Amino acid sequence: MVPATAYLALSAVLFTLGAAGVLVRRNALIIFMSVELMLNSVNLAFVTFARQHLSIDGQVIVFFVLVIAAVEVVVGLALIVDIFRSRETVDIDDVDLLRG
Amino acid sequence: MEWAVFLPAAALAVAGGIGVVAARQPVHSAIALLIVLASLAVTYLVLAAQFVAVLQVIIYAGAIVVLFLFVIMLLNVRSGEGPAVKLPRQAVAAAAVAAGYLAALLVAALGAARPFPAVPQGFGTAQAVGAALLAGYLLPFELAAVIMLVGIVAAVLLGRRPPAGGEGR
Amino acid sequence: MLTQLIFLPLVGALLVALIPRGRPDTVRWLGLLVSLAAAVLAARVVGAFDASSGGLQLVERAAWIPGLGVGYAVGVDGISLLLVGLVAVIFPVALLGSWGSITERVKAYTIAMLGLQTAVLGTFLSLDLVLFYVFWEAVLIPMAFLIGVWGGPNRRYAAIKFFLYTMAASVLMLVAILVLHALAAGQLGERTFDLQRLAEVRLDAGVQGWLFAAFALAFAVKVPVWPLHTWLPDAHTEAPTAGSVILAAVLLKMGTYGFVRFGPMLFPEALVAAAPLLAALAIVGIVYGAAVSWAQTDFKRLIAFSSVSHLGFVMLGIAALNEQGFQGSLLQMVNHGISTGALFMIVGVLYDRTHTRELADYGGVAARMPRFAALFTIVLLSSAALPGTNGFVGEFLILLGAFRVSAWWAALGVLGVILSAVYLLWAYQQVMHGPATARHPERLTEITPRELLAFAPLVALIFAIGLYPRPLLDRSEAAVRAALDRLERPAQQRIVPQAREPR
Amino acid sequence: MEGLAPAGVLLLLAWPLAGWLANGLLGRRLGRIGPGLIGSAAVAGSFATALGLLAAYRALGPEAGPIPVPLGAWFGAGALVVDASLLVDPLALTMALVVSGVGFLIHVYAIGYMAGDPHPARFFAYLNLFVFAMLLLVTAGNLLVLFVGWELVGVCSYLLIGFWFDRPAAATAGRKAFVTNRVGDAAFLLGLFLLFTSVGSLDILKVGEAASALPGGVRLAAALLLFAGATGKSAQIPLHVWLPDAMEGPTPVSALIHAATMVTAGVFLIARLGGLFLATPGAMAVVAVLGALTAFFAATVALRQHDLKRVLAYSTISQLGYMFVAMGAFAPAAGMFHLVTHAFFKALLFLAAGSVMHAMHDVIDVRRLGGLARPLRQTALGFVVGGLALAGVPPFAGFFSKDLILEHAFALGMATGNYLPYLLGLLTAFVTAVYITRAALLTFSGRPAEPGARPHEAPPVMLWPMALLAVLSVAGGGLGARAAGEPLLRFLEPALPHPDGALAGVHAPAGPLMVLSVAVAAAGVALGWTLHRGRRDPALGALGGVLEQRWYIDALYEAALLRPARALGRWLAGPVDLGAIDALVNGVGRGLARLGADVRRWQTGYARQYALGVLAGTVLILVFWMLR
Repeated sequence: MVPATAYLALSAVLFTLGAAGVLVRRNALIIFMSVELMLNSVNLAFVTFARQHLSIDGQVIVFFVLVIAAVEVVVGLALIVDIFRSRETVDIDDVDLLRG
Repeated sequence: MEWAVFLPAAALAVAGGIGVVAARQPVHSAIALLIVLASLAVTYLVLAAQFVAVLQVIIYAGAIVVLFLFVIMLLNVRSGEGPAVKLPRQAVAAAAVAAGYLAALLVAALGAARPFPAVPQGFGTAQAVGAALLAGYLLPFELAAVIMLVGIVAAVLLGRRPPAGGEGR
Repeated sequence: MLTQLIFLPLVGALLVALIPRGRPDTVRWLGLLVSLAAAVLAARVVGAFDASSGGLQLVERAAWIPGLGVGYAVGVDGISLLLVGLVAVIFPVALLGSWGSITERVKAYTIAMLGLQTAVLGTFLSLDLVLFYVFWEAVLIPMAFLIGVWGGPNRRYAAIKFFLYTMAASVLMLVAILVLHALAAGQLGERTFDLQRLAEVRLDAGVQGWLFAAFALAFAVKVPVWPLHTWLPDAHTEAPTAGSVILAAVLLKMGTYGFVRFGPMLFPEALVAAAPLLAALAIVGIVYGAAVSWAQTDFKRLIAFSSVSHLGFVMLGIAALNEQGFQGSLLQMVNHGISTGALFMIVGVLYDRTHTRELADYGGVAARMPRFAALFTIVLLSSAALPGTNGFVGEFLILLGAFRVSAWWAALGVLGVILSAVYLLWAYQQVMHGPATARHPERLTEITPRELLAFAPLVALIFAIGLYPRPLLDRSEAAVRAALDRLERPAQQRIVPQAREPR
Repeated sequence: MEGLAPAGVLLLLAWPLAGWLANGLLGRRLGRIGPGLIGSAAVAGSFATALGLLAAYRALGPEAGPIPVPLGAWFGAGALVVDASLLVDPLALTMALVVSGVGFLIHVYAIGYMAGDPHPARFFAYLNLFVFAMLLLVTAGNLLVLFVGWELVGVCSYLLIGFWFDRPAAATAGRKAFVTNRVGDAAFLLGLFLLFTSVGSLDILKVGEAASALPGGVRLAAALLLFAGATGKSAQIPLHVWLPDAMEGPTPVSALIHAATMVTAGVFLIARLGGLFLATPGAMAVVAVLGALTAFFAATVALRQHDLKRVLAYSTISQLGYMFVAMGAFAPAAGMFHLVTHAFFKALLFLAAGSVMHAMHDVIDVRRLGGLARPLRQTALGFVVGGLALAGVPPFAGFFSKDLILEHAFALGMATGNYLPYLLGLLTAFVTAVYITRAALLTFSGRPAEPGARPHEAPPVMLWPMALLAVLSVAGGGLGARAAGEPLLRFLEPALPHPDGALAGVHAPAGPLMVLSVAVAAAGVALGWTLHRGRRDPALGALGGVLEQRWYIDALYEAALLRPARALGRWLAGPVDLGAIDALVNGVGRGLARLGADVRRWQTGYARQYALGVLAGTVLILVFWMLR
């Protein structure tokens, strides 16, 4: 019987990987995929807790996360395409108009 | 028995995760992401979440990753990353923070070391999830639809080519 | 009825917003009609008001945020009634006065003015501290726009300075309101921001002092009490005519109103303790404002500093803490609104014609605009508190009230009476008298009937109040007595500080 | 009378008010001559009403006493209740008659004098307003109502001095008059406060009754504060500086406001509050001495002025000083007597001077006049009559009133040992005779200084008022002469409190004193004749220079008060307000802006860096939770 700890640890590792990807990579597409990775790790945690507490709510939340993730990807990718059109780059370090 | 499924799936997932973050080409990252998603779907099955596992495959693997691939092909970018000149110490700092984060999360995970209870009949099926979704979460469910609509509108608007000569958006 | 009065201008503003683009005259007419309708409502409030009672009347209450104890509560007493009347008169006058001088973005301008009226009325009529604070701060937004959009060349500086200065000072008041709320919750056992409930809370002297200081800072900046006055000349100078009129006539009164409304009700002992300090600052303000006024070369700046001086009188009356002082201050708030409002409109008339505010650019105007000269003379004499005009009764009562406290206060305050004649006549001579040296003599055309119409109510009030001020004084008398009763009572019932346990 | 009084007094006030409104509102539609007619008719109405009131009052017999006319409460707050009330008594009636009577003559004169002015409606509107305000002042039953009139006459004075506002000198003079008066008014106000707080009312009758019961210090302070107000209005030292400059106004204004009526308001005030002043010997000593000093000082200055109207202005100041001497010598009736005769002869002098200006196209410098006796025969005659009355030559009116004052001043000396007012008064009488002789000789005798001018006598509308005033200047002495039974003094007696204590039984030797005054006046005229015969005008050496510069008092005020005050204003406006207070405010703003600029650098624009910050923060929060 695999304990909850194992699943949570897997979730933690995946989340950290995703976070590291966001922090280190500069290609906007890869950063996006890293974000997906983080979302998935969270989903895993939700499912794990749903299993532990036998509460279906955890799984319902996953559904919502999926929805949001899908929307986010659609809008985010549209943004990336837009940026690429105007700047010919997907390096987010080149996009620093908000510098104070 | 569970271990036998979990361990390979977990190993694949971690490997895929490393692949997403470390691959030079976006295409490789996308493939690696697909691996992660698939192996997570497997673990969901073990966790008595059949419906979620199915969703995972259909939506994530089927829709989202494909979308990524489309964009990658559309833009046709290589890595897009030259040498890091703007934030030279970012990688080091990120590694340190991420390590701290992982440590904290793992400590927290260890605190949850309890065995799972037995799974009742019908837990995690499409029927169960659907019933919960349309009973207790009806309003959020509908709002999710609205959000998707907004997302679609936004994507269409952003994707439109600027009218020639106009001041644009 | 009060709720209708408060929100009528806001509803009017929404209607104005619906008018299609490119019809400025429709917008102007609707704005004027709305403000006139508000004046009619205000007149009904005055009619329904019972002058014999010193308490709050026509109170309307509703739950707003019950979980936090925030309620919607409005009511009127003799103190706020006069100011409501002033607001009701000044807004139509200001809208009429700016009829031709605002030609750009008339719709937005009208909306800002009407929104401002709602905020101001709300400030004067709120009985719930949160509601009061909301209105108090809401005043800043349209006013800052009025200065920043339709103002003079340096308008952005002035608007930002006005906004930040007065808002920064008000933030501490919010903190004090919350502290008061918390203390009240302990003592009364309920969560409330209701002014009348909070007035039952007993505060020991130290806490009272701090809370009063926080309130007083917000009020003092608004008045403005010397030395917190430097936002005023800039704001006045840059604001469009109607903005200056409203600023002087109404906004400054929010500060003095705050002292009269909240001082006796919430912080009686602190007010008594602070009175000498307030009086000292008031006297400095009177003399300082007048002296600095004399040295100005910009007409609007001159009037702005004269406001500092005049408001010093109002503060002196409040600090006297007796019936003559309070009554005089209330009356003088109205008087200053009328006289200084009219003075700014006088400058507006000249500015509309020549587009300069420098005194030196004028001269001999009286010969070209005799009717205007007569008008200016009346307003000038009213501002200089000549007997028979409105200013005199107020100043007399204030100085008498001050004299009863200390002959020195009155003796120093009387300097302001002399100096006001000095700088006002000096300005008048520069502009109106002497040979015709104005820079654009051909533009100095006689005052138009519309402008004259805008002045008419003010001139009528100048004489009406000067000759027969009793209708005003009678209506505020009971409320003033009630406020003063609160000041005298705690002296006998002073809460003994809890004896410290020996350690 | 009891029933008549309110209507009568209101009618008295209503006439000029109506005239003001008619002239002020209808204005230009009245044409050139209409405003003058309306204005004169209005004042004539007042005069007739005043005569009617007088007759009705006298019909009540000597026991009539003051008749208050309450008009209801004006305003109040707490214990303060100000009643709008008027008061009819001999004092008020006398003043009302002088104001409306002399006022009427001057209005008529002004029709001719202002015939060429483009704004007659404005002029007569102001003038009528002034008459209204002055009548309100003299009939006031409450000190605050009196103060209303007091201030209002000041405003009218300001408006009329600056009537020709396109002349900077006129505008400035008007302003100076108003501001100087304001200084006195401020003291007046403080006096009112003191009276109210100690008496509890501002009703004149009540104040008069309660005054003697007040503590001495309060009485002294109140009396001195009110007297300070009087020095402003009546141009006494130290607030006399405005009156000579006020001569920039049209001459009828100078005659009416700055000679006959308004400037006597201070004297009237002391008579009105006799109950307070006479009970306060300390204040009375100040009044007497300051009055005597002013009288002497102004007379000496008049010796060396070249502007004919200025000579008369200083003469007015000097004569007002006499009136204050009378008040200070506990002889208010004598002061009022002089007030009346002075109104006659000084108005006459001014009108004659105005006639000269009219003839000489506004030339008024005596050095440029001369030889006018021939072309301006009637005017010269009028001036000489007025001059003789001023100089105190019997049997002209001024002789009787001035002599009576000197007599009382001597009695004051006998009672208190303070002979200074008497001696200065006698000396002033001498100087007065000298300067008025000089003025008359330089203007009317000898040959014209500028032969090119062709002076012509004034029209009848100007001459008739002068003629009537000349008659009054001669016959006016009968109002107070012993031989004529002192009708005015007897009439006034019930309205004025009597001096008590030491002064009551003292009687000055009237006969010898009279002889002495006559001799002094004659000597003065003789000296003046000797000095200035044939239009000679010796400069009197260094002393003459000091006199010509008005004892340097104006210059002193300019240097010691005005300039420093103005510099103070500039200093406060510049270095203090903008340089310190506002700079502090802006400094706070700039400090915050600088802080913002520093913090801004953290905002690099690199999304990854922000993300790193977010994650690091999350770690911190996690660690914090877990360690808790």
